Amino acid sequence: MSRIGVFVCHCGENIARTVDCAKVAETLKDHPGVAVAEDYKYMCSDPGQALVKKAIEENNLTGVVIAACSPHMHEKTFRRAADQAGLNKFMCEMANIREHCSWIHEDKDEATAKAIDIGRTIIEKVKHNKPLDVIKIPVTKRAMVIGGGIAGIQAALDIADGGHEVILVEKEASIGGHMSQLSETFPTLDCSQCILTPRMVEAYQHPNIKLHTWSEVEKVDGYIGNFEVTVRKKARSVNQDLCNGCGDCFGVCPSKKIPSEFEAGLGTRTAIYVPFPQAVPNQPVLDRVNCTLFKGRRKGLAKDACGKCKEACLKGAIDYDTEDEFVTEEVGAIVIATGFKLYDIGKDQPEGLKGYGEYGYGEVPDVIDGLQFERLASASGPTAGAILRPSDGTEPKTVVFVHCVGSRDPEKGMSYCSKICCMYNAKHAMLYKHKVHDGRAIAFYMDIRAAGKGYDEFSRRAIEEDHAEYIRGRVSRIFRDGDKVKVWGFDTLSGEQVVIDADMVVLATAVRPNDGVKELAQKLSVSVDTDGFINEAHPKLRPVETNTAGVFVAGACQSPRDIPDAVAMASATSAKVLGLFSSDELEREPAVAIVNEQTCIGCMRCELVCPYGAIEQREVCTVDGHVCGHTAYVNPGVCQGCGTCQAVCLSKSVELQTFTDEQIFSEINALCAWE
Amino acid sequence: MTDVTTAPAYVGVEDLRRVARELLEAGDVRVVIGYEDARRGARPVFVSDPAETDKLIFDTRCVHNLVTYLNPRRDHVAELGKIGLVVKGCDVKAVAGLLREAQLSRDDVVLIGVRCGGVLEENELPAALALTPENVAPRCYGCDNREPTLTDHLVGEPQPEPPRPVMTIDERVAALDDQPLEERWAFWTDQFSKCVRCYACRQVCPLCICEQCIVEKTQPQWIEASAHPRGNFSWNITRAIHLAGRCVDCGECERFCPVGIPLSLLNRKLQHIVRDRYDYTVSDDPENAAPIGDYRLDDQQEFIK
Amino acid sequence: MTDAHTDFEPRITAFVCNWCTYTGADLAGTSRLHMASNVRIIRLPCTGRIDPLFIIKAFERGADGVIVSGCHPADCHYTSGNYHARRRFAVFHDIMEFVGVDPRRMTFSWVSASEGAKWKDVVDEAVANVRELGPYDAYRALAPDAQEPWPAATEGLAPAGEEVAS
Amino acid sequence: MRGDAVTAVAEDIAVPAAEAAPPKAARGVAYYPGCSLHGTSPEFDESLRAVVEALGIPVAEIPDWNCCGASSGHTTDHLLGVALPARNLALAEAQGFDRVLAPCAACYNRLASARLAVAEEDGLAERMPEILGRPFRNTVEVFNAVQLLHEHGPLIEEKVAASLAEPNPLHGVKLAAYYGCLLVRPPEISGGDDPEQPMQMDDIINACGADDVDWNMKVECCGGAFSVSRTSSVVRLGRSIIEDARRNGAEAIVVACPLCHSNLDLRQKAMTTRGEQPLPILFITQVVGLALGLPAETLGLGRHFVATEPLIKDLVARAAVRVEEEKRLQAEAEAKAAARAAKRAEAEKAKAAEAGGAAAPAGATRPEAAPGAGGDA
Amino acid sequence: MTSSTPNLATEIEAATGVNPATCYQCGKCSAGCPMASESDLRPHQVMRRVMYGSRERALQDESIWLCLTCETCSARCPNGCDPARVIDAVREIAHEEGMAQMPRNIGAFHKAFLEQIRTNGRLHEMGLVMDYKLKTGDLMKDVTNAPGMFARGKLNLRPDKIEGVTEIKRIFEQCGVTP
Repeated sequence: MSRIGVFVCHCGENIARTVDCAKVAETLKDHPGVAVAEDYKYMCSDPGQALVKKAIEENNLTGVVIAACSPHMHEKTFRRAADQAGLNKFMCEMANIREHCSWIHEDKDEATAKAIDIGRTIIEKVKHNKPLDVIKIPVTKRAMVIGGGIAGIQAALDIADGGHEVILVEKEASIGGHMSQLSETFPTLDCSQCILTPRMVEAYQHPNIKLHTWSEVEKVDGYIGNFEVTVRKKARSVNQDLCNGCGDCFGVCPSKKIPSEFEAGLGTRTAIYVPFPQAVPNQPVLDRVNCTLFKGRRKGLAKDACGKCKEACLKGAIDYDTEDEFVTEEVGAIVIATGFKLYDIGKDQPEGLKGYGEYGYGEVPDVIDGLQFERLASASGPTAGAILRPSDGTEPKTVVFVHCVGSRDPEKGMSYCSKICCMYNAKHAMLYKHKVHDGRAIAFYMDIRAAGKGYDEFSRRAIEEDHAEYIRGRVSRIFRDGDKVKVWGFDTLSGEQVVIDADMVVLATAVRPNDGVKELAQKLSVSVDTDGFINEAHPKLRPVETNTAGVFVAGACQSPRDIPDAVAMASATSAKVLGLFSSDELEREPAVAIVNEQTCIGCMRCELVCPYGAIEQREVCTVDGHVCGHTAYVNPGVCQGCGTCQAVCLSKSVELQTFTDEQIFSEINALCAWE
Repeated sequence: MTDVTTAPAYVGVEDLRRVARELLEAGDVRVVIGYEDARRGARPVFVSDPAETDKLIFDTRCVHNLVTYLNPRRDHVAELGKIGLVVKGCDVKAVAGLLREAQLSRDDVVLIGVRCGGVLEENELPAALALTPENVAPRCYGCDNREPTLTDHLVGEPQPEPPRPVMTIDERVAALDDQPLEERWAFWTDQFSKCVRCYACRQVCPLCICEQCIVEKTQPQWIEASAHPRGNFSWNITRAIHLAGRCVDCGECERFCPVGIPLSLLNRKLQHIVRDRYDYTVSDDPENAAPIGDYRLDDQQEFIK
Repeated sequence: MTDAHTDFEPRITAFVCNWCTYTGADLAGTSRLHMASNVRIIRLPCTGRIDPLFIIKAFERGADGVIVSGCHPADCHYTSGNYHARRRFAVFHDIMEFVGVDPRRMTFSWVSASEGAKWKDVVDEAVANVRELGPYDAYRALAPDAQEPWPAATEGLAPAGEEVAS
Repeated sequence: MRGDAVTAVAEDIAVPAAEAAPPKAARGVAYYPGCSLHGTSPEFDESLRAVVEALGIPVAEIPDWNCCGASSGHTTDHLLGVALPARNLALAEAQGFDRVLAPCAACYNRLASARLAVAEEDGLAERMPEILGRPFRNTVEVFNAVQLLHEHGPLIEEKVAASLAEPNPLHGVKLAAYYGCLLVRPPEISGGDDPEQPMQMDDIINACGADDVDWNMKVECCGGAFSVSRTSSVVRLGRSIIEDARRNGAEAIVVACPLCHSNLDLRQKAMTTRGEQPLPILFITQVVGLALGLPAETLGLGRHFVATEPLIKDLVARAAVRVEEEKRLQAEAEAKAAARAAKRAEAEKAKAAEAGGAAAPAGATRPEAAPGAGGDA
Repeated sequence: MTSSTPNLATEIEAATGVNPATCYQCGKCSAGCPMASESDLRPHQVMRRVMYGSRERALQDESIWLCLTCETCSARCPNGCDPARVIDAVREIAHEEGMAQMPRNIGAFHKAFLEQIRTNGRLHEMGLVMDYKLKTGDLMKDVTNAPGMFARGKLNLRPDKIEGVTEIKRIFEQCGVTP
């Protein structure tokens, strides 16, 4: 027979005013299974807790009910007390007679009666509580960072400096991301590469950082503290152990006219190449799609059509026959930092988006996007920093900058603000004016969103000091007119139509999540929002966590971010990761579901409803070891204890600890003691 | 019912026997489960000897849903070895159900589909009768699977639509719906009070797949086991809900109910509920996930404050 | 009709989720919102945990009405528990109505942690509805005997008690 | 070929299905000419009828059709703007047609918009029969001349290729397709074509052997609605269109809208500065007609204010020249071939002449090399 | 600035299903409006007036009658507010409430046009032009074209009247339109 102690708290007058606590204690004393029942003024005070502990020890209670405030208030307090008195803390429950009773009723008799019911209910529950141990999960103290842009690099560095190994996975040939393409950065106009390159090198040389470039995440298994990630290292055709980055290979490569991704199509590269001079690692990859040799092989030529790079390589580092390899990394935490790409106004669009026919679907020469302008302005760019328009290489004397192209345009499928465009447009206008003094920089904007330290001052400077002409209004049409680009706009402030014969137009196209993020999200079972950005666990209080424990998010893959934001987020994720790594084991409340393999028939309904993918099918073997069926299995590391599985289980073969059927059943039963 | 004529012999029964024989001879299956003609009517038969395949028949008396023999609760049947099973269009949906819920793997069974134009309400008749509005099994009306899908072999001629029964199940459900709440309560509690808790409904159901039924779970005992109105109510409601979006409407539960509780009305009502709310109808497609265990962000919630 | 049962005090069992409605009820308390005292709350982690059997059992044990309440869609602490619950409740609600249970005895609601006031309204409205409908004698009449079910409960519970001790 | 398939049923159409509810399906398409085609733009009507006949597409005019109200109808009253066109849809419906051909872009726009409105705005569908005083189920699809011809693009190409009796005058002429507003806006009625950069007319032009012009004013408004009441605006807007077309090398502008046509044709004098060569404005149907080799008068080409004769004469002349050129090239080729043959013969002789018949391989190959060289010449 | 009267916006929304509040005044409509240079209220400004401006100034403005209904504004609106439809509605209300300030010519044209339809069921350009000239009084306008059009068979002397004119009259009554 269970021996339960009931402790009724007056909470000063808070409860006692409307509930006759003494009577409650008295009545409950007679309830079957109750050994002691006492009331006290402040149960949560030290003497109050002492009283509880004493009672536990003296009567060796099997369970404790604290009739007081909400469990959200003091459950922890009293469970600790019980624990200290040698009673398993999960044998202690709160009966909420304050928030749910004394505070919401006036009539003392009614309130007292109700308090007694509540007490009974919880007593009956506690009778079926079981001593439980907190779940301990071992933690693999290695982290993986997916994406080697500024956010990824920052996260990796912070974690590595914290003394833990980091695997940094980058799908391109070099880390650095979009920031390495930028010329200067707002609001300080300092050179992007000057501040980024050292970080790239630091990451490369850091003893705790292992770099996988030209690689992608293939498969993710496991759960917080115990992930197993399979990484696909795409065939590079270059042996990284041998290559010394001398560059002889791309010197001799015959196919030189391949549009360079790094130069946003404004420059060219060879088939075997490093994306840019400061690339990290400074080792080339062979682009098999454009390589003459591989084109030949695809055509099925008997003899290889080329081989110049291999001949040129004195280190013998080039091997045309390498294939994708797969490495498996065991990590305890994962940071997603896959960054962004720019929306393209072309005709062909993914599901749900539309292109800009009125702006010529990107087919009008000399209409470029922001990244392309960055390359034009960059000293290391195709024009060595001279602003020359792509069509004829002349210096444009009138440049129009258009804000919100795609952004804030629900009709095109993007209703959100891309956040960074106002600032980089201002920057572009300035850079242009600094380089072309007699030129006109005209910006069409809807609103100037310059919230941030020094941001508004910066955009004002573009107008006041560099005399960029800011016109408030969206542009209706952009089309080629002879060697000019016609722009039809409207100045909503002066109320006049504006038609401009521009030499070049720069579109601030929307920031979109990078390709493949949806697939990656599925692999990590994190969710994405309607625009395809990674969802954070809570928009305010858990901004860098995801709804999968142990997976964090940093930078523009979560929503449009500028560099400071991305870096701040990255450091935040590393704080989370280091926190997670600070102990060898994770402790979790044992509020997890457990499958009864005797009765489970493996219909896997539970698997369908589990929000966390915590449930998997397990084979059941006979004694002699041959498979005789299958049942569901709940991974206690992943289960969060919602109990949805139990509600859909037809044979009640899964049981949620701390909210078992028996507990609830007896609560319901207890409630019919109403008079 | 005097003017009721006997049904013309089922064209294709020879194919049925041939297929069964070949399967057994080739050793593709160890046993074929089909129907035979017993003195009192048609009944299920297990044939393991190729020579005996001539026993096999198919006609309007073959009302049984033989898929119930594939139910995991009957693993002794599985132990006989690979099974060849004679299935009607409606039965096939039960197979799909078992596949859907991972209770069966498709290669455990060879399905011999029979084209079916509806069956009688009653199987215990000396001869197969032609279907009439009076004698047709109401569930056959509006059958959408007279050409069984999912099968390995298909025999018989394309069949005509079954006649419209005197009163369709939908009409009966509608009639109940039109009654005031109190009368519905009276009707059902009265019906349930007849229940003797023999659980025949559960035993014959091809989709009651639990090894330990909730009603046999004692800690806690959610459903009172003794046969009194309160326990009966909770049992019958629970049984029905457990089949929501799963019931294939084979009518076996009602046919086997010794006290004649109109369980098909409950089942049909649930079919309407999932159809109207979630646009879901139980089908012969094993991939077509059941509505419970699935959700849409914009599911109706007019009943929620 | 309305005052037909003024003397009668309904018994209402509420099944609520721990994160939204239970906390919302806490808020009602901290805001001292006075409400009817007829409701007894049973705390569950999530509406997803709630099995129709709970409701049936509550009626069996003499409840005149039930309340089921959890997080609003999209607010679920467990992201989708309430969506699954919503479907189960819908089916249950409809079939119970079909067999003649007055839906006004079953209140389903979404009450968030910030909706203390809404919780009060839900409670008061449910109590008013059930009071108007009167005691659920129809259901109690199903009981094997007229006796107060409490002893039945204890004896049902005793063995469990042993188990804990052992 | 779909075209032929439809011709086969051409006679069924002769007797339109009697008005009855429910109407039994009629085959082919109902034809809604609209006021302009009966009034200011008969050439559109003429050329259309000529072309559909040549292509073997059966069309039957809706008996007793009424004006669709464009554009005063809907600018004054939304309901009226829906009801007037709806009556015509109802008539076609009663005839058992499921498609109505409305060549005039304005009519098309009104009919299509009406269909859309009735389908989408609540209550309208119920009210319509009451307003019209006749049954209306909104079952008839609306499409325009461009969509019709675009559907039959392959057929047109085929026929153009086939009619090699006299050379296709359109070969290589640069035509600017002008869509204006009504064919592409609102986008819901643009019939699958891109509302900002439509191509259907361009495709048809190319199918006719002519070259479409890539220009900027395809979908800008010409001021149609104000052609009578506010000519100043019309002239301003029309000028920019004509100028852009000319700047991009167009020899004529192709339209599918009588309003656009009368604006750009009738008022072009006011739009162009003296001395400038005026740009003929052709209906798309006329273009197709020309390609199919139909006589100019059947296509009503004489009815324009900007004379089309000069262009046509010029085209015919160019075609003739082209033919001559082709002939000459062919002759040359033949001549060369003959020359080569002769050379080879000589070589043979030479070889024969050489005693010791062992032919030097080099000698053998040399004549082979010759044609290549000849080709380069 | 006169006191704002939101009820015009609600009226419009009721009539068109378009919520004028969705207009975020980006001006893209006006940037492409072919008549913007001739009218003093541009599409986005009409939207603005509908939202906040004085009802009178919205309804009594001439600009709404200068709309060509070319729908460029609606086709390019990034936020899907359909200014063209709103302007249609504003005109309608202006008309009903007798506030319409349409330029004489345009008014006359519409009037003449609708009369043509109401009496013949179809448009008779000759009649239309005559009627229009009488209404506007500028008899000389376009006369230069008339002979040319006549010669090219573009002007019919007799109107072709349809049999269903009674139906058409009914439609006009049903819609409560009297030209």
